[in-house]
Amino acid sequence: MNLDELEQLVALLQNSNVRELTLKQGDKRLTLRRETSRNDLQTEEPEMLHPVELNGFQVDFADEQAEAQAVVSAPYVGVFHHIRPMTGMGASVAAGQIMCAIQSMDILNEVAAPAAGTVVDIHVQDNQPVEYGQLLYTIQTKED
Amino acid sequence: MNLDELEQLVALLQNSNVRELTLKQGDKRLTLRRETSRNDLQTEEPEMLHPVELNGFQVDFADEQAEAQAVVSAPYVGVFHHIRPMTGMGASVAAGQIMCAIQSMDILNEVAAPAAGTVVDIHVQDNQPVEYGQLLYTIQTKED
Amino acid sequence: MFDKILIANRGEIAVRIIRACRELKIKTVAVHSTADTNSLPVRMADESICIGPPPPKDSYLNMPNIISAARITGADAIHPGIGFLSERANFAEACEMCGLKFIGPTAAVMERMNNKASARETMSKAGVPVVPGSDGAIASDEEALRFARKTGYPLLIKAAHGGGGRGIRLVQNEEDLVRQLDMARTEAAAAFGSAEVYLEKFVEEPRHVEVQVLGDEYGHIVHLGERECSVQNLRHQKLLEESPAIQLTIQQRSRLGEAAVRAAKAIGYINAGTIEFLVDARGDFYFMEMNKRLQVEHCVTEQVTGIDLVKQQIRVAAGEKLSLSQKEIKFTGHALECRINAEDPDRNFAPAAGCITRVSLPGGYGVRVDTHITNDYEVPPYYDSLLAKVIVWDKDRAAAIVRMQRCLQEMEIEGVKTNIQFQRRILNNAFYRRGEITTDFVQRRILSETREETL
Amino acid sequence: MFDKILIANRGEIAVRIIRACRELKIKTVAVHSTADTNSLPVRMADESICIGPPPPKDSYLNMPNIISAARITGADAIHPGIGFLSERANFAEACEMCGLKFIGPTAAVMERMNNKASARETMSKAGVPVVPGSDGAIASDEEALRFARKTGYPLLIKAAHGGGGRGIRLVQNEEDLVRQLDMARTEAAAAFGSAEVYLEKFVEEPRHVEVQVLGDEYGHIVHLGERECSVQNLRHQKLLEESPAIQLTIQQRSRLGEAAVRAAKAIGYINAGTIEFLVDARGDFYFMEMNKRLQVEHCVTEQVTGIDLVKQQIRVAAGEKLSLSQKEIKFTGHALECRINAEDPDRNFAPAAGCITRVSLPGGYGVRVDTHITNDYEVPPYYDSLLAKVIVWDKDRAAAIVRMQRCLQEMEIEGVKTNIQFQRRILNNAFYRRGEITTDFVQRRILSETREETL
Repeated sequence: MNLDELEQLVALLQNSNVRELTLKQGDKRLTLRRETSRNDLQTEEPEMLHPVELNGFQVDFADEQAEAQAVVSAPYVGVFHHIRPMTGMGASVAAGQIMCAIQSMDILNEVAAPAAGTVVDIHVQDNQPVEYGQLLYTIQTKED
Repeated sequence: MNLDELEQLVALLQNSNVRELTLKQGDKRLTLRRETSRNDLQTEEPEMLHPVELNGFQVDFADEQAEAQAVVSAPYVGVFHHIRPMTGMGASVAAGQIMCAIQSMDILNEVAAPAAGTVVDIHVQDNQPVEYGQLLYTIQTKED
Repeated sequence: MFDKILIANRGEIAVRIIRACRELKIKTVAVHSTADTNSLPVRMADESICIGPPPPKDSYLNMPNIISAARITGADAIHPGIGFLSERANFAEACEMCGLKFIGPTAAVMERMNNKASARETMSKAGVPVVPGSDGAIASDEEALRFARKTGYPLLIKAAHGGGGRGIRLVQNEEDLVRQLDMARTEAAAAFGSAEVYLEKFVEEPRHVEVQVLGDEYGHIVHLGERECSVQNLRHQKLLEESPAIQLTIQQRSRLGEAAVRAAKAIGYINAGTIEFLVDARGDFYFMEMNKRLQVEHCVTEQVTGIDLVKQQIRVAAGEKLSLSQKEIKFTGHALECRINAEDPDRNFAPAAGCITRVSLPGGYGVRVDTHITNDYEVPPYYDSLLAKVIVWDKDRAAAIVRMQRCLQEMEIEGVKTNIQFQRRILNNAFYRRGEITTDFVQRRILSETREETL
Repeated sequence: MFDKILIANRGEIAVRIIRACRELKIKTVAVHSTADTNSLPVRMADESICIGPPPPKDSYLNMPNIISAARITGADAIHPGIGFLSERANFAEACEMCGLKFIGPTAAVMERMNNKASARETMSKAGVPVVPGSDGAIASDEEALRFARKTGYPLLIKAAHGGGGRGIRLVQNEEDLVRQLDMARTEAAAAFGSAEVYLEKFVEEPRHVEVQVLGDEYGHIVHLGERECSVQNLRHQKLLEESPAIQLTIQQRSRLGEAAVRAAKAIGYINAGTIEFLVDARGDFYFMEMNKRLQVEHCVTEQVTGIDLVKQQIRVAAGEKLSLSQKEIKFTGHALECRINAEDPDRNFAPAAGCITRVSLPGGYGVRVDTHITNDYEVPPYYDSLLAKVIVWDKDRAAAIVRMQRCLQEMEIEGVKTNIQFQRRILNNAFYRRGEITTDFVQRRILSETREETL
C-alpha cells in the first residue's frame, strides 16, 4: 500500500457518508474513521455499502449501521450447499448455529454463524464453488 | 516528468525565496513562477542559486537578479582552453566576443559570448575536458 | 495430454510451471494464500483460487482445500512444484484417489525412499555406492560400538526419517558415540516422529554433486547429467549451482550418471528426480539421498542439455513415452545459477521481508532470469526467501563466471536486503574460481574471510 | 585487447555492446544526446559524455564530437553499433587517423561495397549469383531499352547509392521505363548525391535471406548460417527474423553459406558483416547487398550457434585471430526474434513517443530479452522506434513459435503504443506457421486481412 493508494482511500471516505473504512490484506488491517458531528449523522440517510476490491485490497465499509453487521465468509474451498431448512433472507440465526455446508473432497463441512442476528444478504447460490474467504452471508447483529 | 516530480518542484519553489524556476530537458522547457507581493520582494535579500540537477533535469533558478544572467555552455566536446588574454573573473565581454576555445580533433573551436556583460563565474579550468552543454561561464548582463 | 493443471505452489516456481503449461497449451489454475493474492503467478494463470490464510499449514500445505480447488475448477492434474506438498506421499495418494494426476512419482515410490535406512539398503543392492554405514537402524549401543570399531571415526548419527541436513550428529570417539546416540534418538522421535537412527562414515571435505534423472511410466529412465551444488550456506541451503560438475573426469561423470539411472531403476522411479551424492577428493562417490521432485536448480541442467524439464515432467505424467534416449542427450557448455534471496548477509542471513520499491533484472545473451518479483512486490514474511534465479550459460566455466559477474553488476533490487553482494564475493573468490569447493566452502572461504576482515 | 571502448550509439544495441565489453573486462564510454541523459546505457557504462542536442545530425552523427569524446576519455576503440555512423567510410577513416580502432571493416572495404553497381560486378566475378542486371550504371536510355528487351519485364530501376529499400522503382513495360528512368535519376541525385541508376530483373515473390559472416585481419572468413527476414513492414523494415531459414534444403543452405564466404573473401572483408540475398520460389538465390556492420537480428544467429557475435567483433578488431573454423560452427534448434517497436499499427505504424509507465518483460527457459527500456522510460521522438527484442530458442520452429506466443502474452508495456498485438497476429497467421512467407507477407497476409475485417 503506497501513499497514492492511501490518498485515494481518504478521498473516497471524505466524499462519502461513510464513517469508517477497513482495509485487510492478509492479516494486516488498516481502519480509517471520519470525524462526524451529531448533526451530520442526523441528516444522513442510513446507507449500506458493499465491500469492494480496490487495487486488490478488500475494503469493507462500516457506518453507524454497518458496525452492527457481521459477515460470514468461506473457511474452506469447495461447493456451497444450503442446508435443510435453508437459511434464507431474513432468517434469524443464533451464534454457533449451522448456516450452510461447504463440500470439500466429498466431505460436507458445516459453517456456523459467528454471532446472533438476522440474515440481510446471501452472496452465493446453492452449488456454487467458493474459494477461501469468499463472502457468504451478511448478518444484522443489532435490532434497529 | 511526472506529477510527483512536479509537486517536488512546486514545494521547492514555495519554500524558497526564488520567484521563478525553469526546467530544461532536451528542447523542452517548463517555467514555474511564484506570485509575490511587492512587500515580499522588499524584505528579501537578493540571493544567487546555482543551477542544480533534479531527477536528471537541469534546473535553473531565476530571481529578480538572476534574470540578468547569461550562461555560456560548451557547444563542442573537447578540451577547454583559455585564450590570450584570458577571460578572467570580472572581465567585461561584448556580445560575440571570443571568450575561450574548445579543442576537438586538433581543431581549436572558438566560443563567443552570447551577450555583453561581466564574467561572474568560471566553471572550468584550463585544459579540462568538457562535454556538450557543460557550463563554462556565468555572465552578469545587467549593471547592478 | 492434460486440459488443465493446478499449480500447488507459489513464487518463481509457480511462474516456471505456468510458462511450461502455456507452451503446451494447457490451462492453468494458481492457488494462493491471502498473502499472495496479487502475486505474478496468480495474475498469469487462467484461473486462481484462494486456499487459505498466509501460514503454509493453512494454505499451501492444506490438502483438502487444494484438492477441492482442483475439483471445482475442473483441473485434471496437480503440479506440486518444489517444497510444500511435493514429497508428501499421502498427498500424491489423495490426488490419485480423487482422480487427479499428481505430477511426480507415485506414492509407493516416495514411501520406499522416505525411510533413509531402507533407501540405503535398496541402493546398495542395486550396486550404487553408499557411505559405509550400519545395516539399517541401530538396534542397540553394542551394535553401534561394533560398527564404529570396524569403520573408524569420525562417524555420523543420522535420523532415519530426517532430511535436508537436519537430524545429523558428528561423533569423534567412543564416549561421544554412546552419549550422543541417546540424544539423537530422543531428538529424532520429537522432530520426525520416529526414534530410528543409523550410523554412517563421515566423508571428509566432500562435494555435493547430484544427478538429474527422468523416467516414464514404461520403465525407460535417462539421466540429464549432474549438478555441482557444494556452495551452500550454514543451513545447508544451496546458493550457487552449476552444471557440469567440476573436477570430475569424463569417466567419473559417466559412472555417476550410470549409478543414478541404476538407482532410479531399482525403485521403479517415474517422473523427474534427483539422486544426491557425496563426492570425496579422489572422485569416489556415495549415494546420499533422493529428491523425488523438481529441484530449484533444474535450470542449469536445462541450459546445458536444451531439454525443458518441466515440460518433460508434464508429458511423462500424462502417460507419454519419454522421447529421449540416453545417447541423444548432449551436454554443451557450462551453466551457473545464483539464487537471489531476500536475506541479510550481515545478520546471519536472516530472511528479509518488505516492499521491493525498484527491481532491475539482468538480460542479454546467455542470460535467463526466473522470478516472480516485480516493482512494488511485497515480500511476505511467511515463505522462503527466494526472489529470483539468475542463470547464465557460456562455452566454459570461466566465461560463465564472467557473465554471471556482469549480470549481478547489472541487477538491482531496492527495498529489501538481498544476497547479491554476497554472491559477487563468491564469484570473486580465488578458490571458487579454481573449482576448489567443498560443502564447507562458504564457511571456510567466505565467512572466515569476513571474520578476519572485522578483526 | 582494448582497454576502453567508446560506444557511438544508443538504445538496446548500446546496452548489448556494453554487456559484451564488461564480459571482456573492457571499460566503456557511452556517448549520448541531451535526450538520452538518463538512459540505461548511460547508467551502465563506466563513463558517459554528452555529445549534442537530440537531432541525430547534431549528436549521434556528429563525428568531431564523438571522436573528441573518445580522445578526452582515453578510449582506444569505437564500436559504431547499428545505423548512425556504422557504415560511413569517412567515419571509419577519421577514427583510424585519430589512432582509434574502428570496430568494423576498413574504410576501403566499405567504399568498395557502397557503390551498388560495382559491388554487383565484384560479386558476379567472385561467382556469387546476382540478379540479372545492367553492367554497372546505365549510361543512356538506349542502353536501358536494350537490356530490358533482353531480360524482359517487370524490371527494377535502382539508385546506385541507395539502400534499405529506398530509391527503387518497379517498371512494367517500355513506356514506363523511359519515363521512370528520368524521375529515378533526379530522385537519386537529390536523395543520395549521385544520379547513377542501374537496372535489375524483378525477382517475383522473393524471400529475404541473409548470411552472417565473420572475418579476421588474416584473411580467415567463416559464415554463421543464414537468417530468414522476409517479414517486413511496408517500409521494408524487418519485424520478425529467424534462423535457420525455412523451406531451404540442406544443400541450398550450404550453397548460400559458401556463396557468402566467397563474397566476403572477394572484397577482403574484415569483422562481422551480412550478405543479403533474394531467394525465389525454387530456392535460387541472388546477391542483393552487403551490410557492413552488426545487424539488429544478430541475436537469432547467436542463439543457434552459441557464438557471441559482439565479442567476436571486438576480438577481431583487436587483431586476434578468429578461433572458429567453419567445421566447428554447429547449428542447434530454431531461434526467432520479434522487434517490439513504439508504433501505432492502427495509424500506419506511425512512431509513438511518450513515457512508459509500466513494463513487464517475459522470461524463463529459452527466452532472451535485449532492451534499454525500464519503468518510467521516456521514449524520445528523435530516434528509431525499437524498444526491445524478444528472442526465443527451441528445438524446432513450431516450438519456438509457441514460446514466442507465450512471451508476447506475458509482455506488457503501458504508456506508449506498441506492435506487440500486431506481432501476435503474425505468429497466429496460418501462412506464417507453414513458412509461406515472402517479402510481401505482411501486406498480403496480415494487412489485407485487416482491410477485409473492416469492410
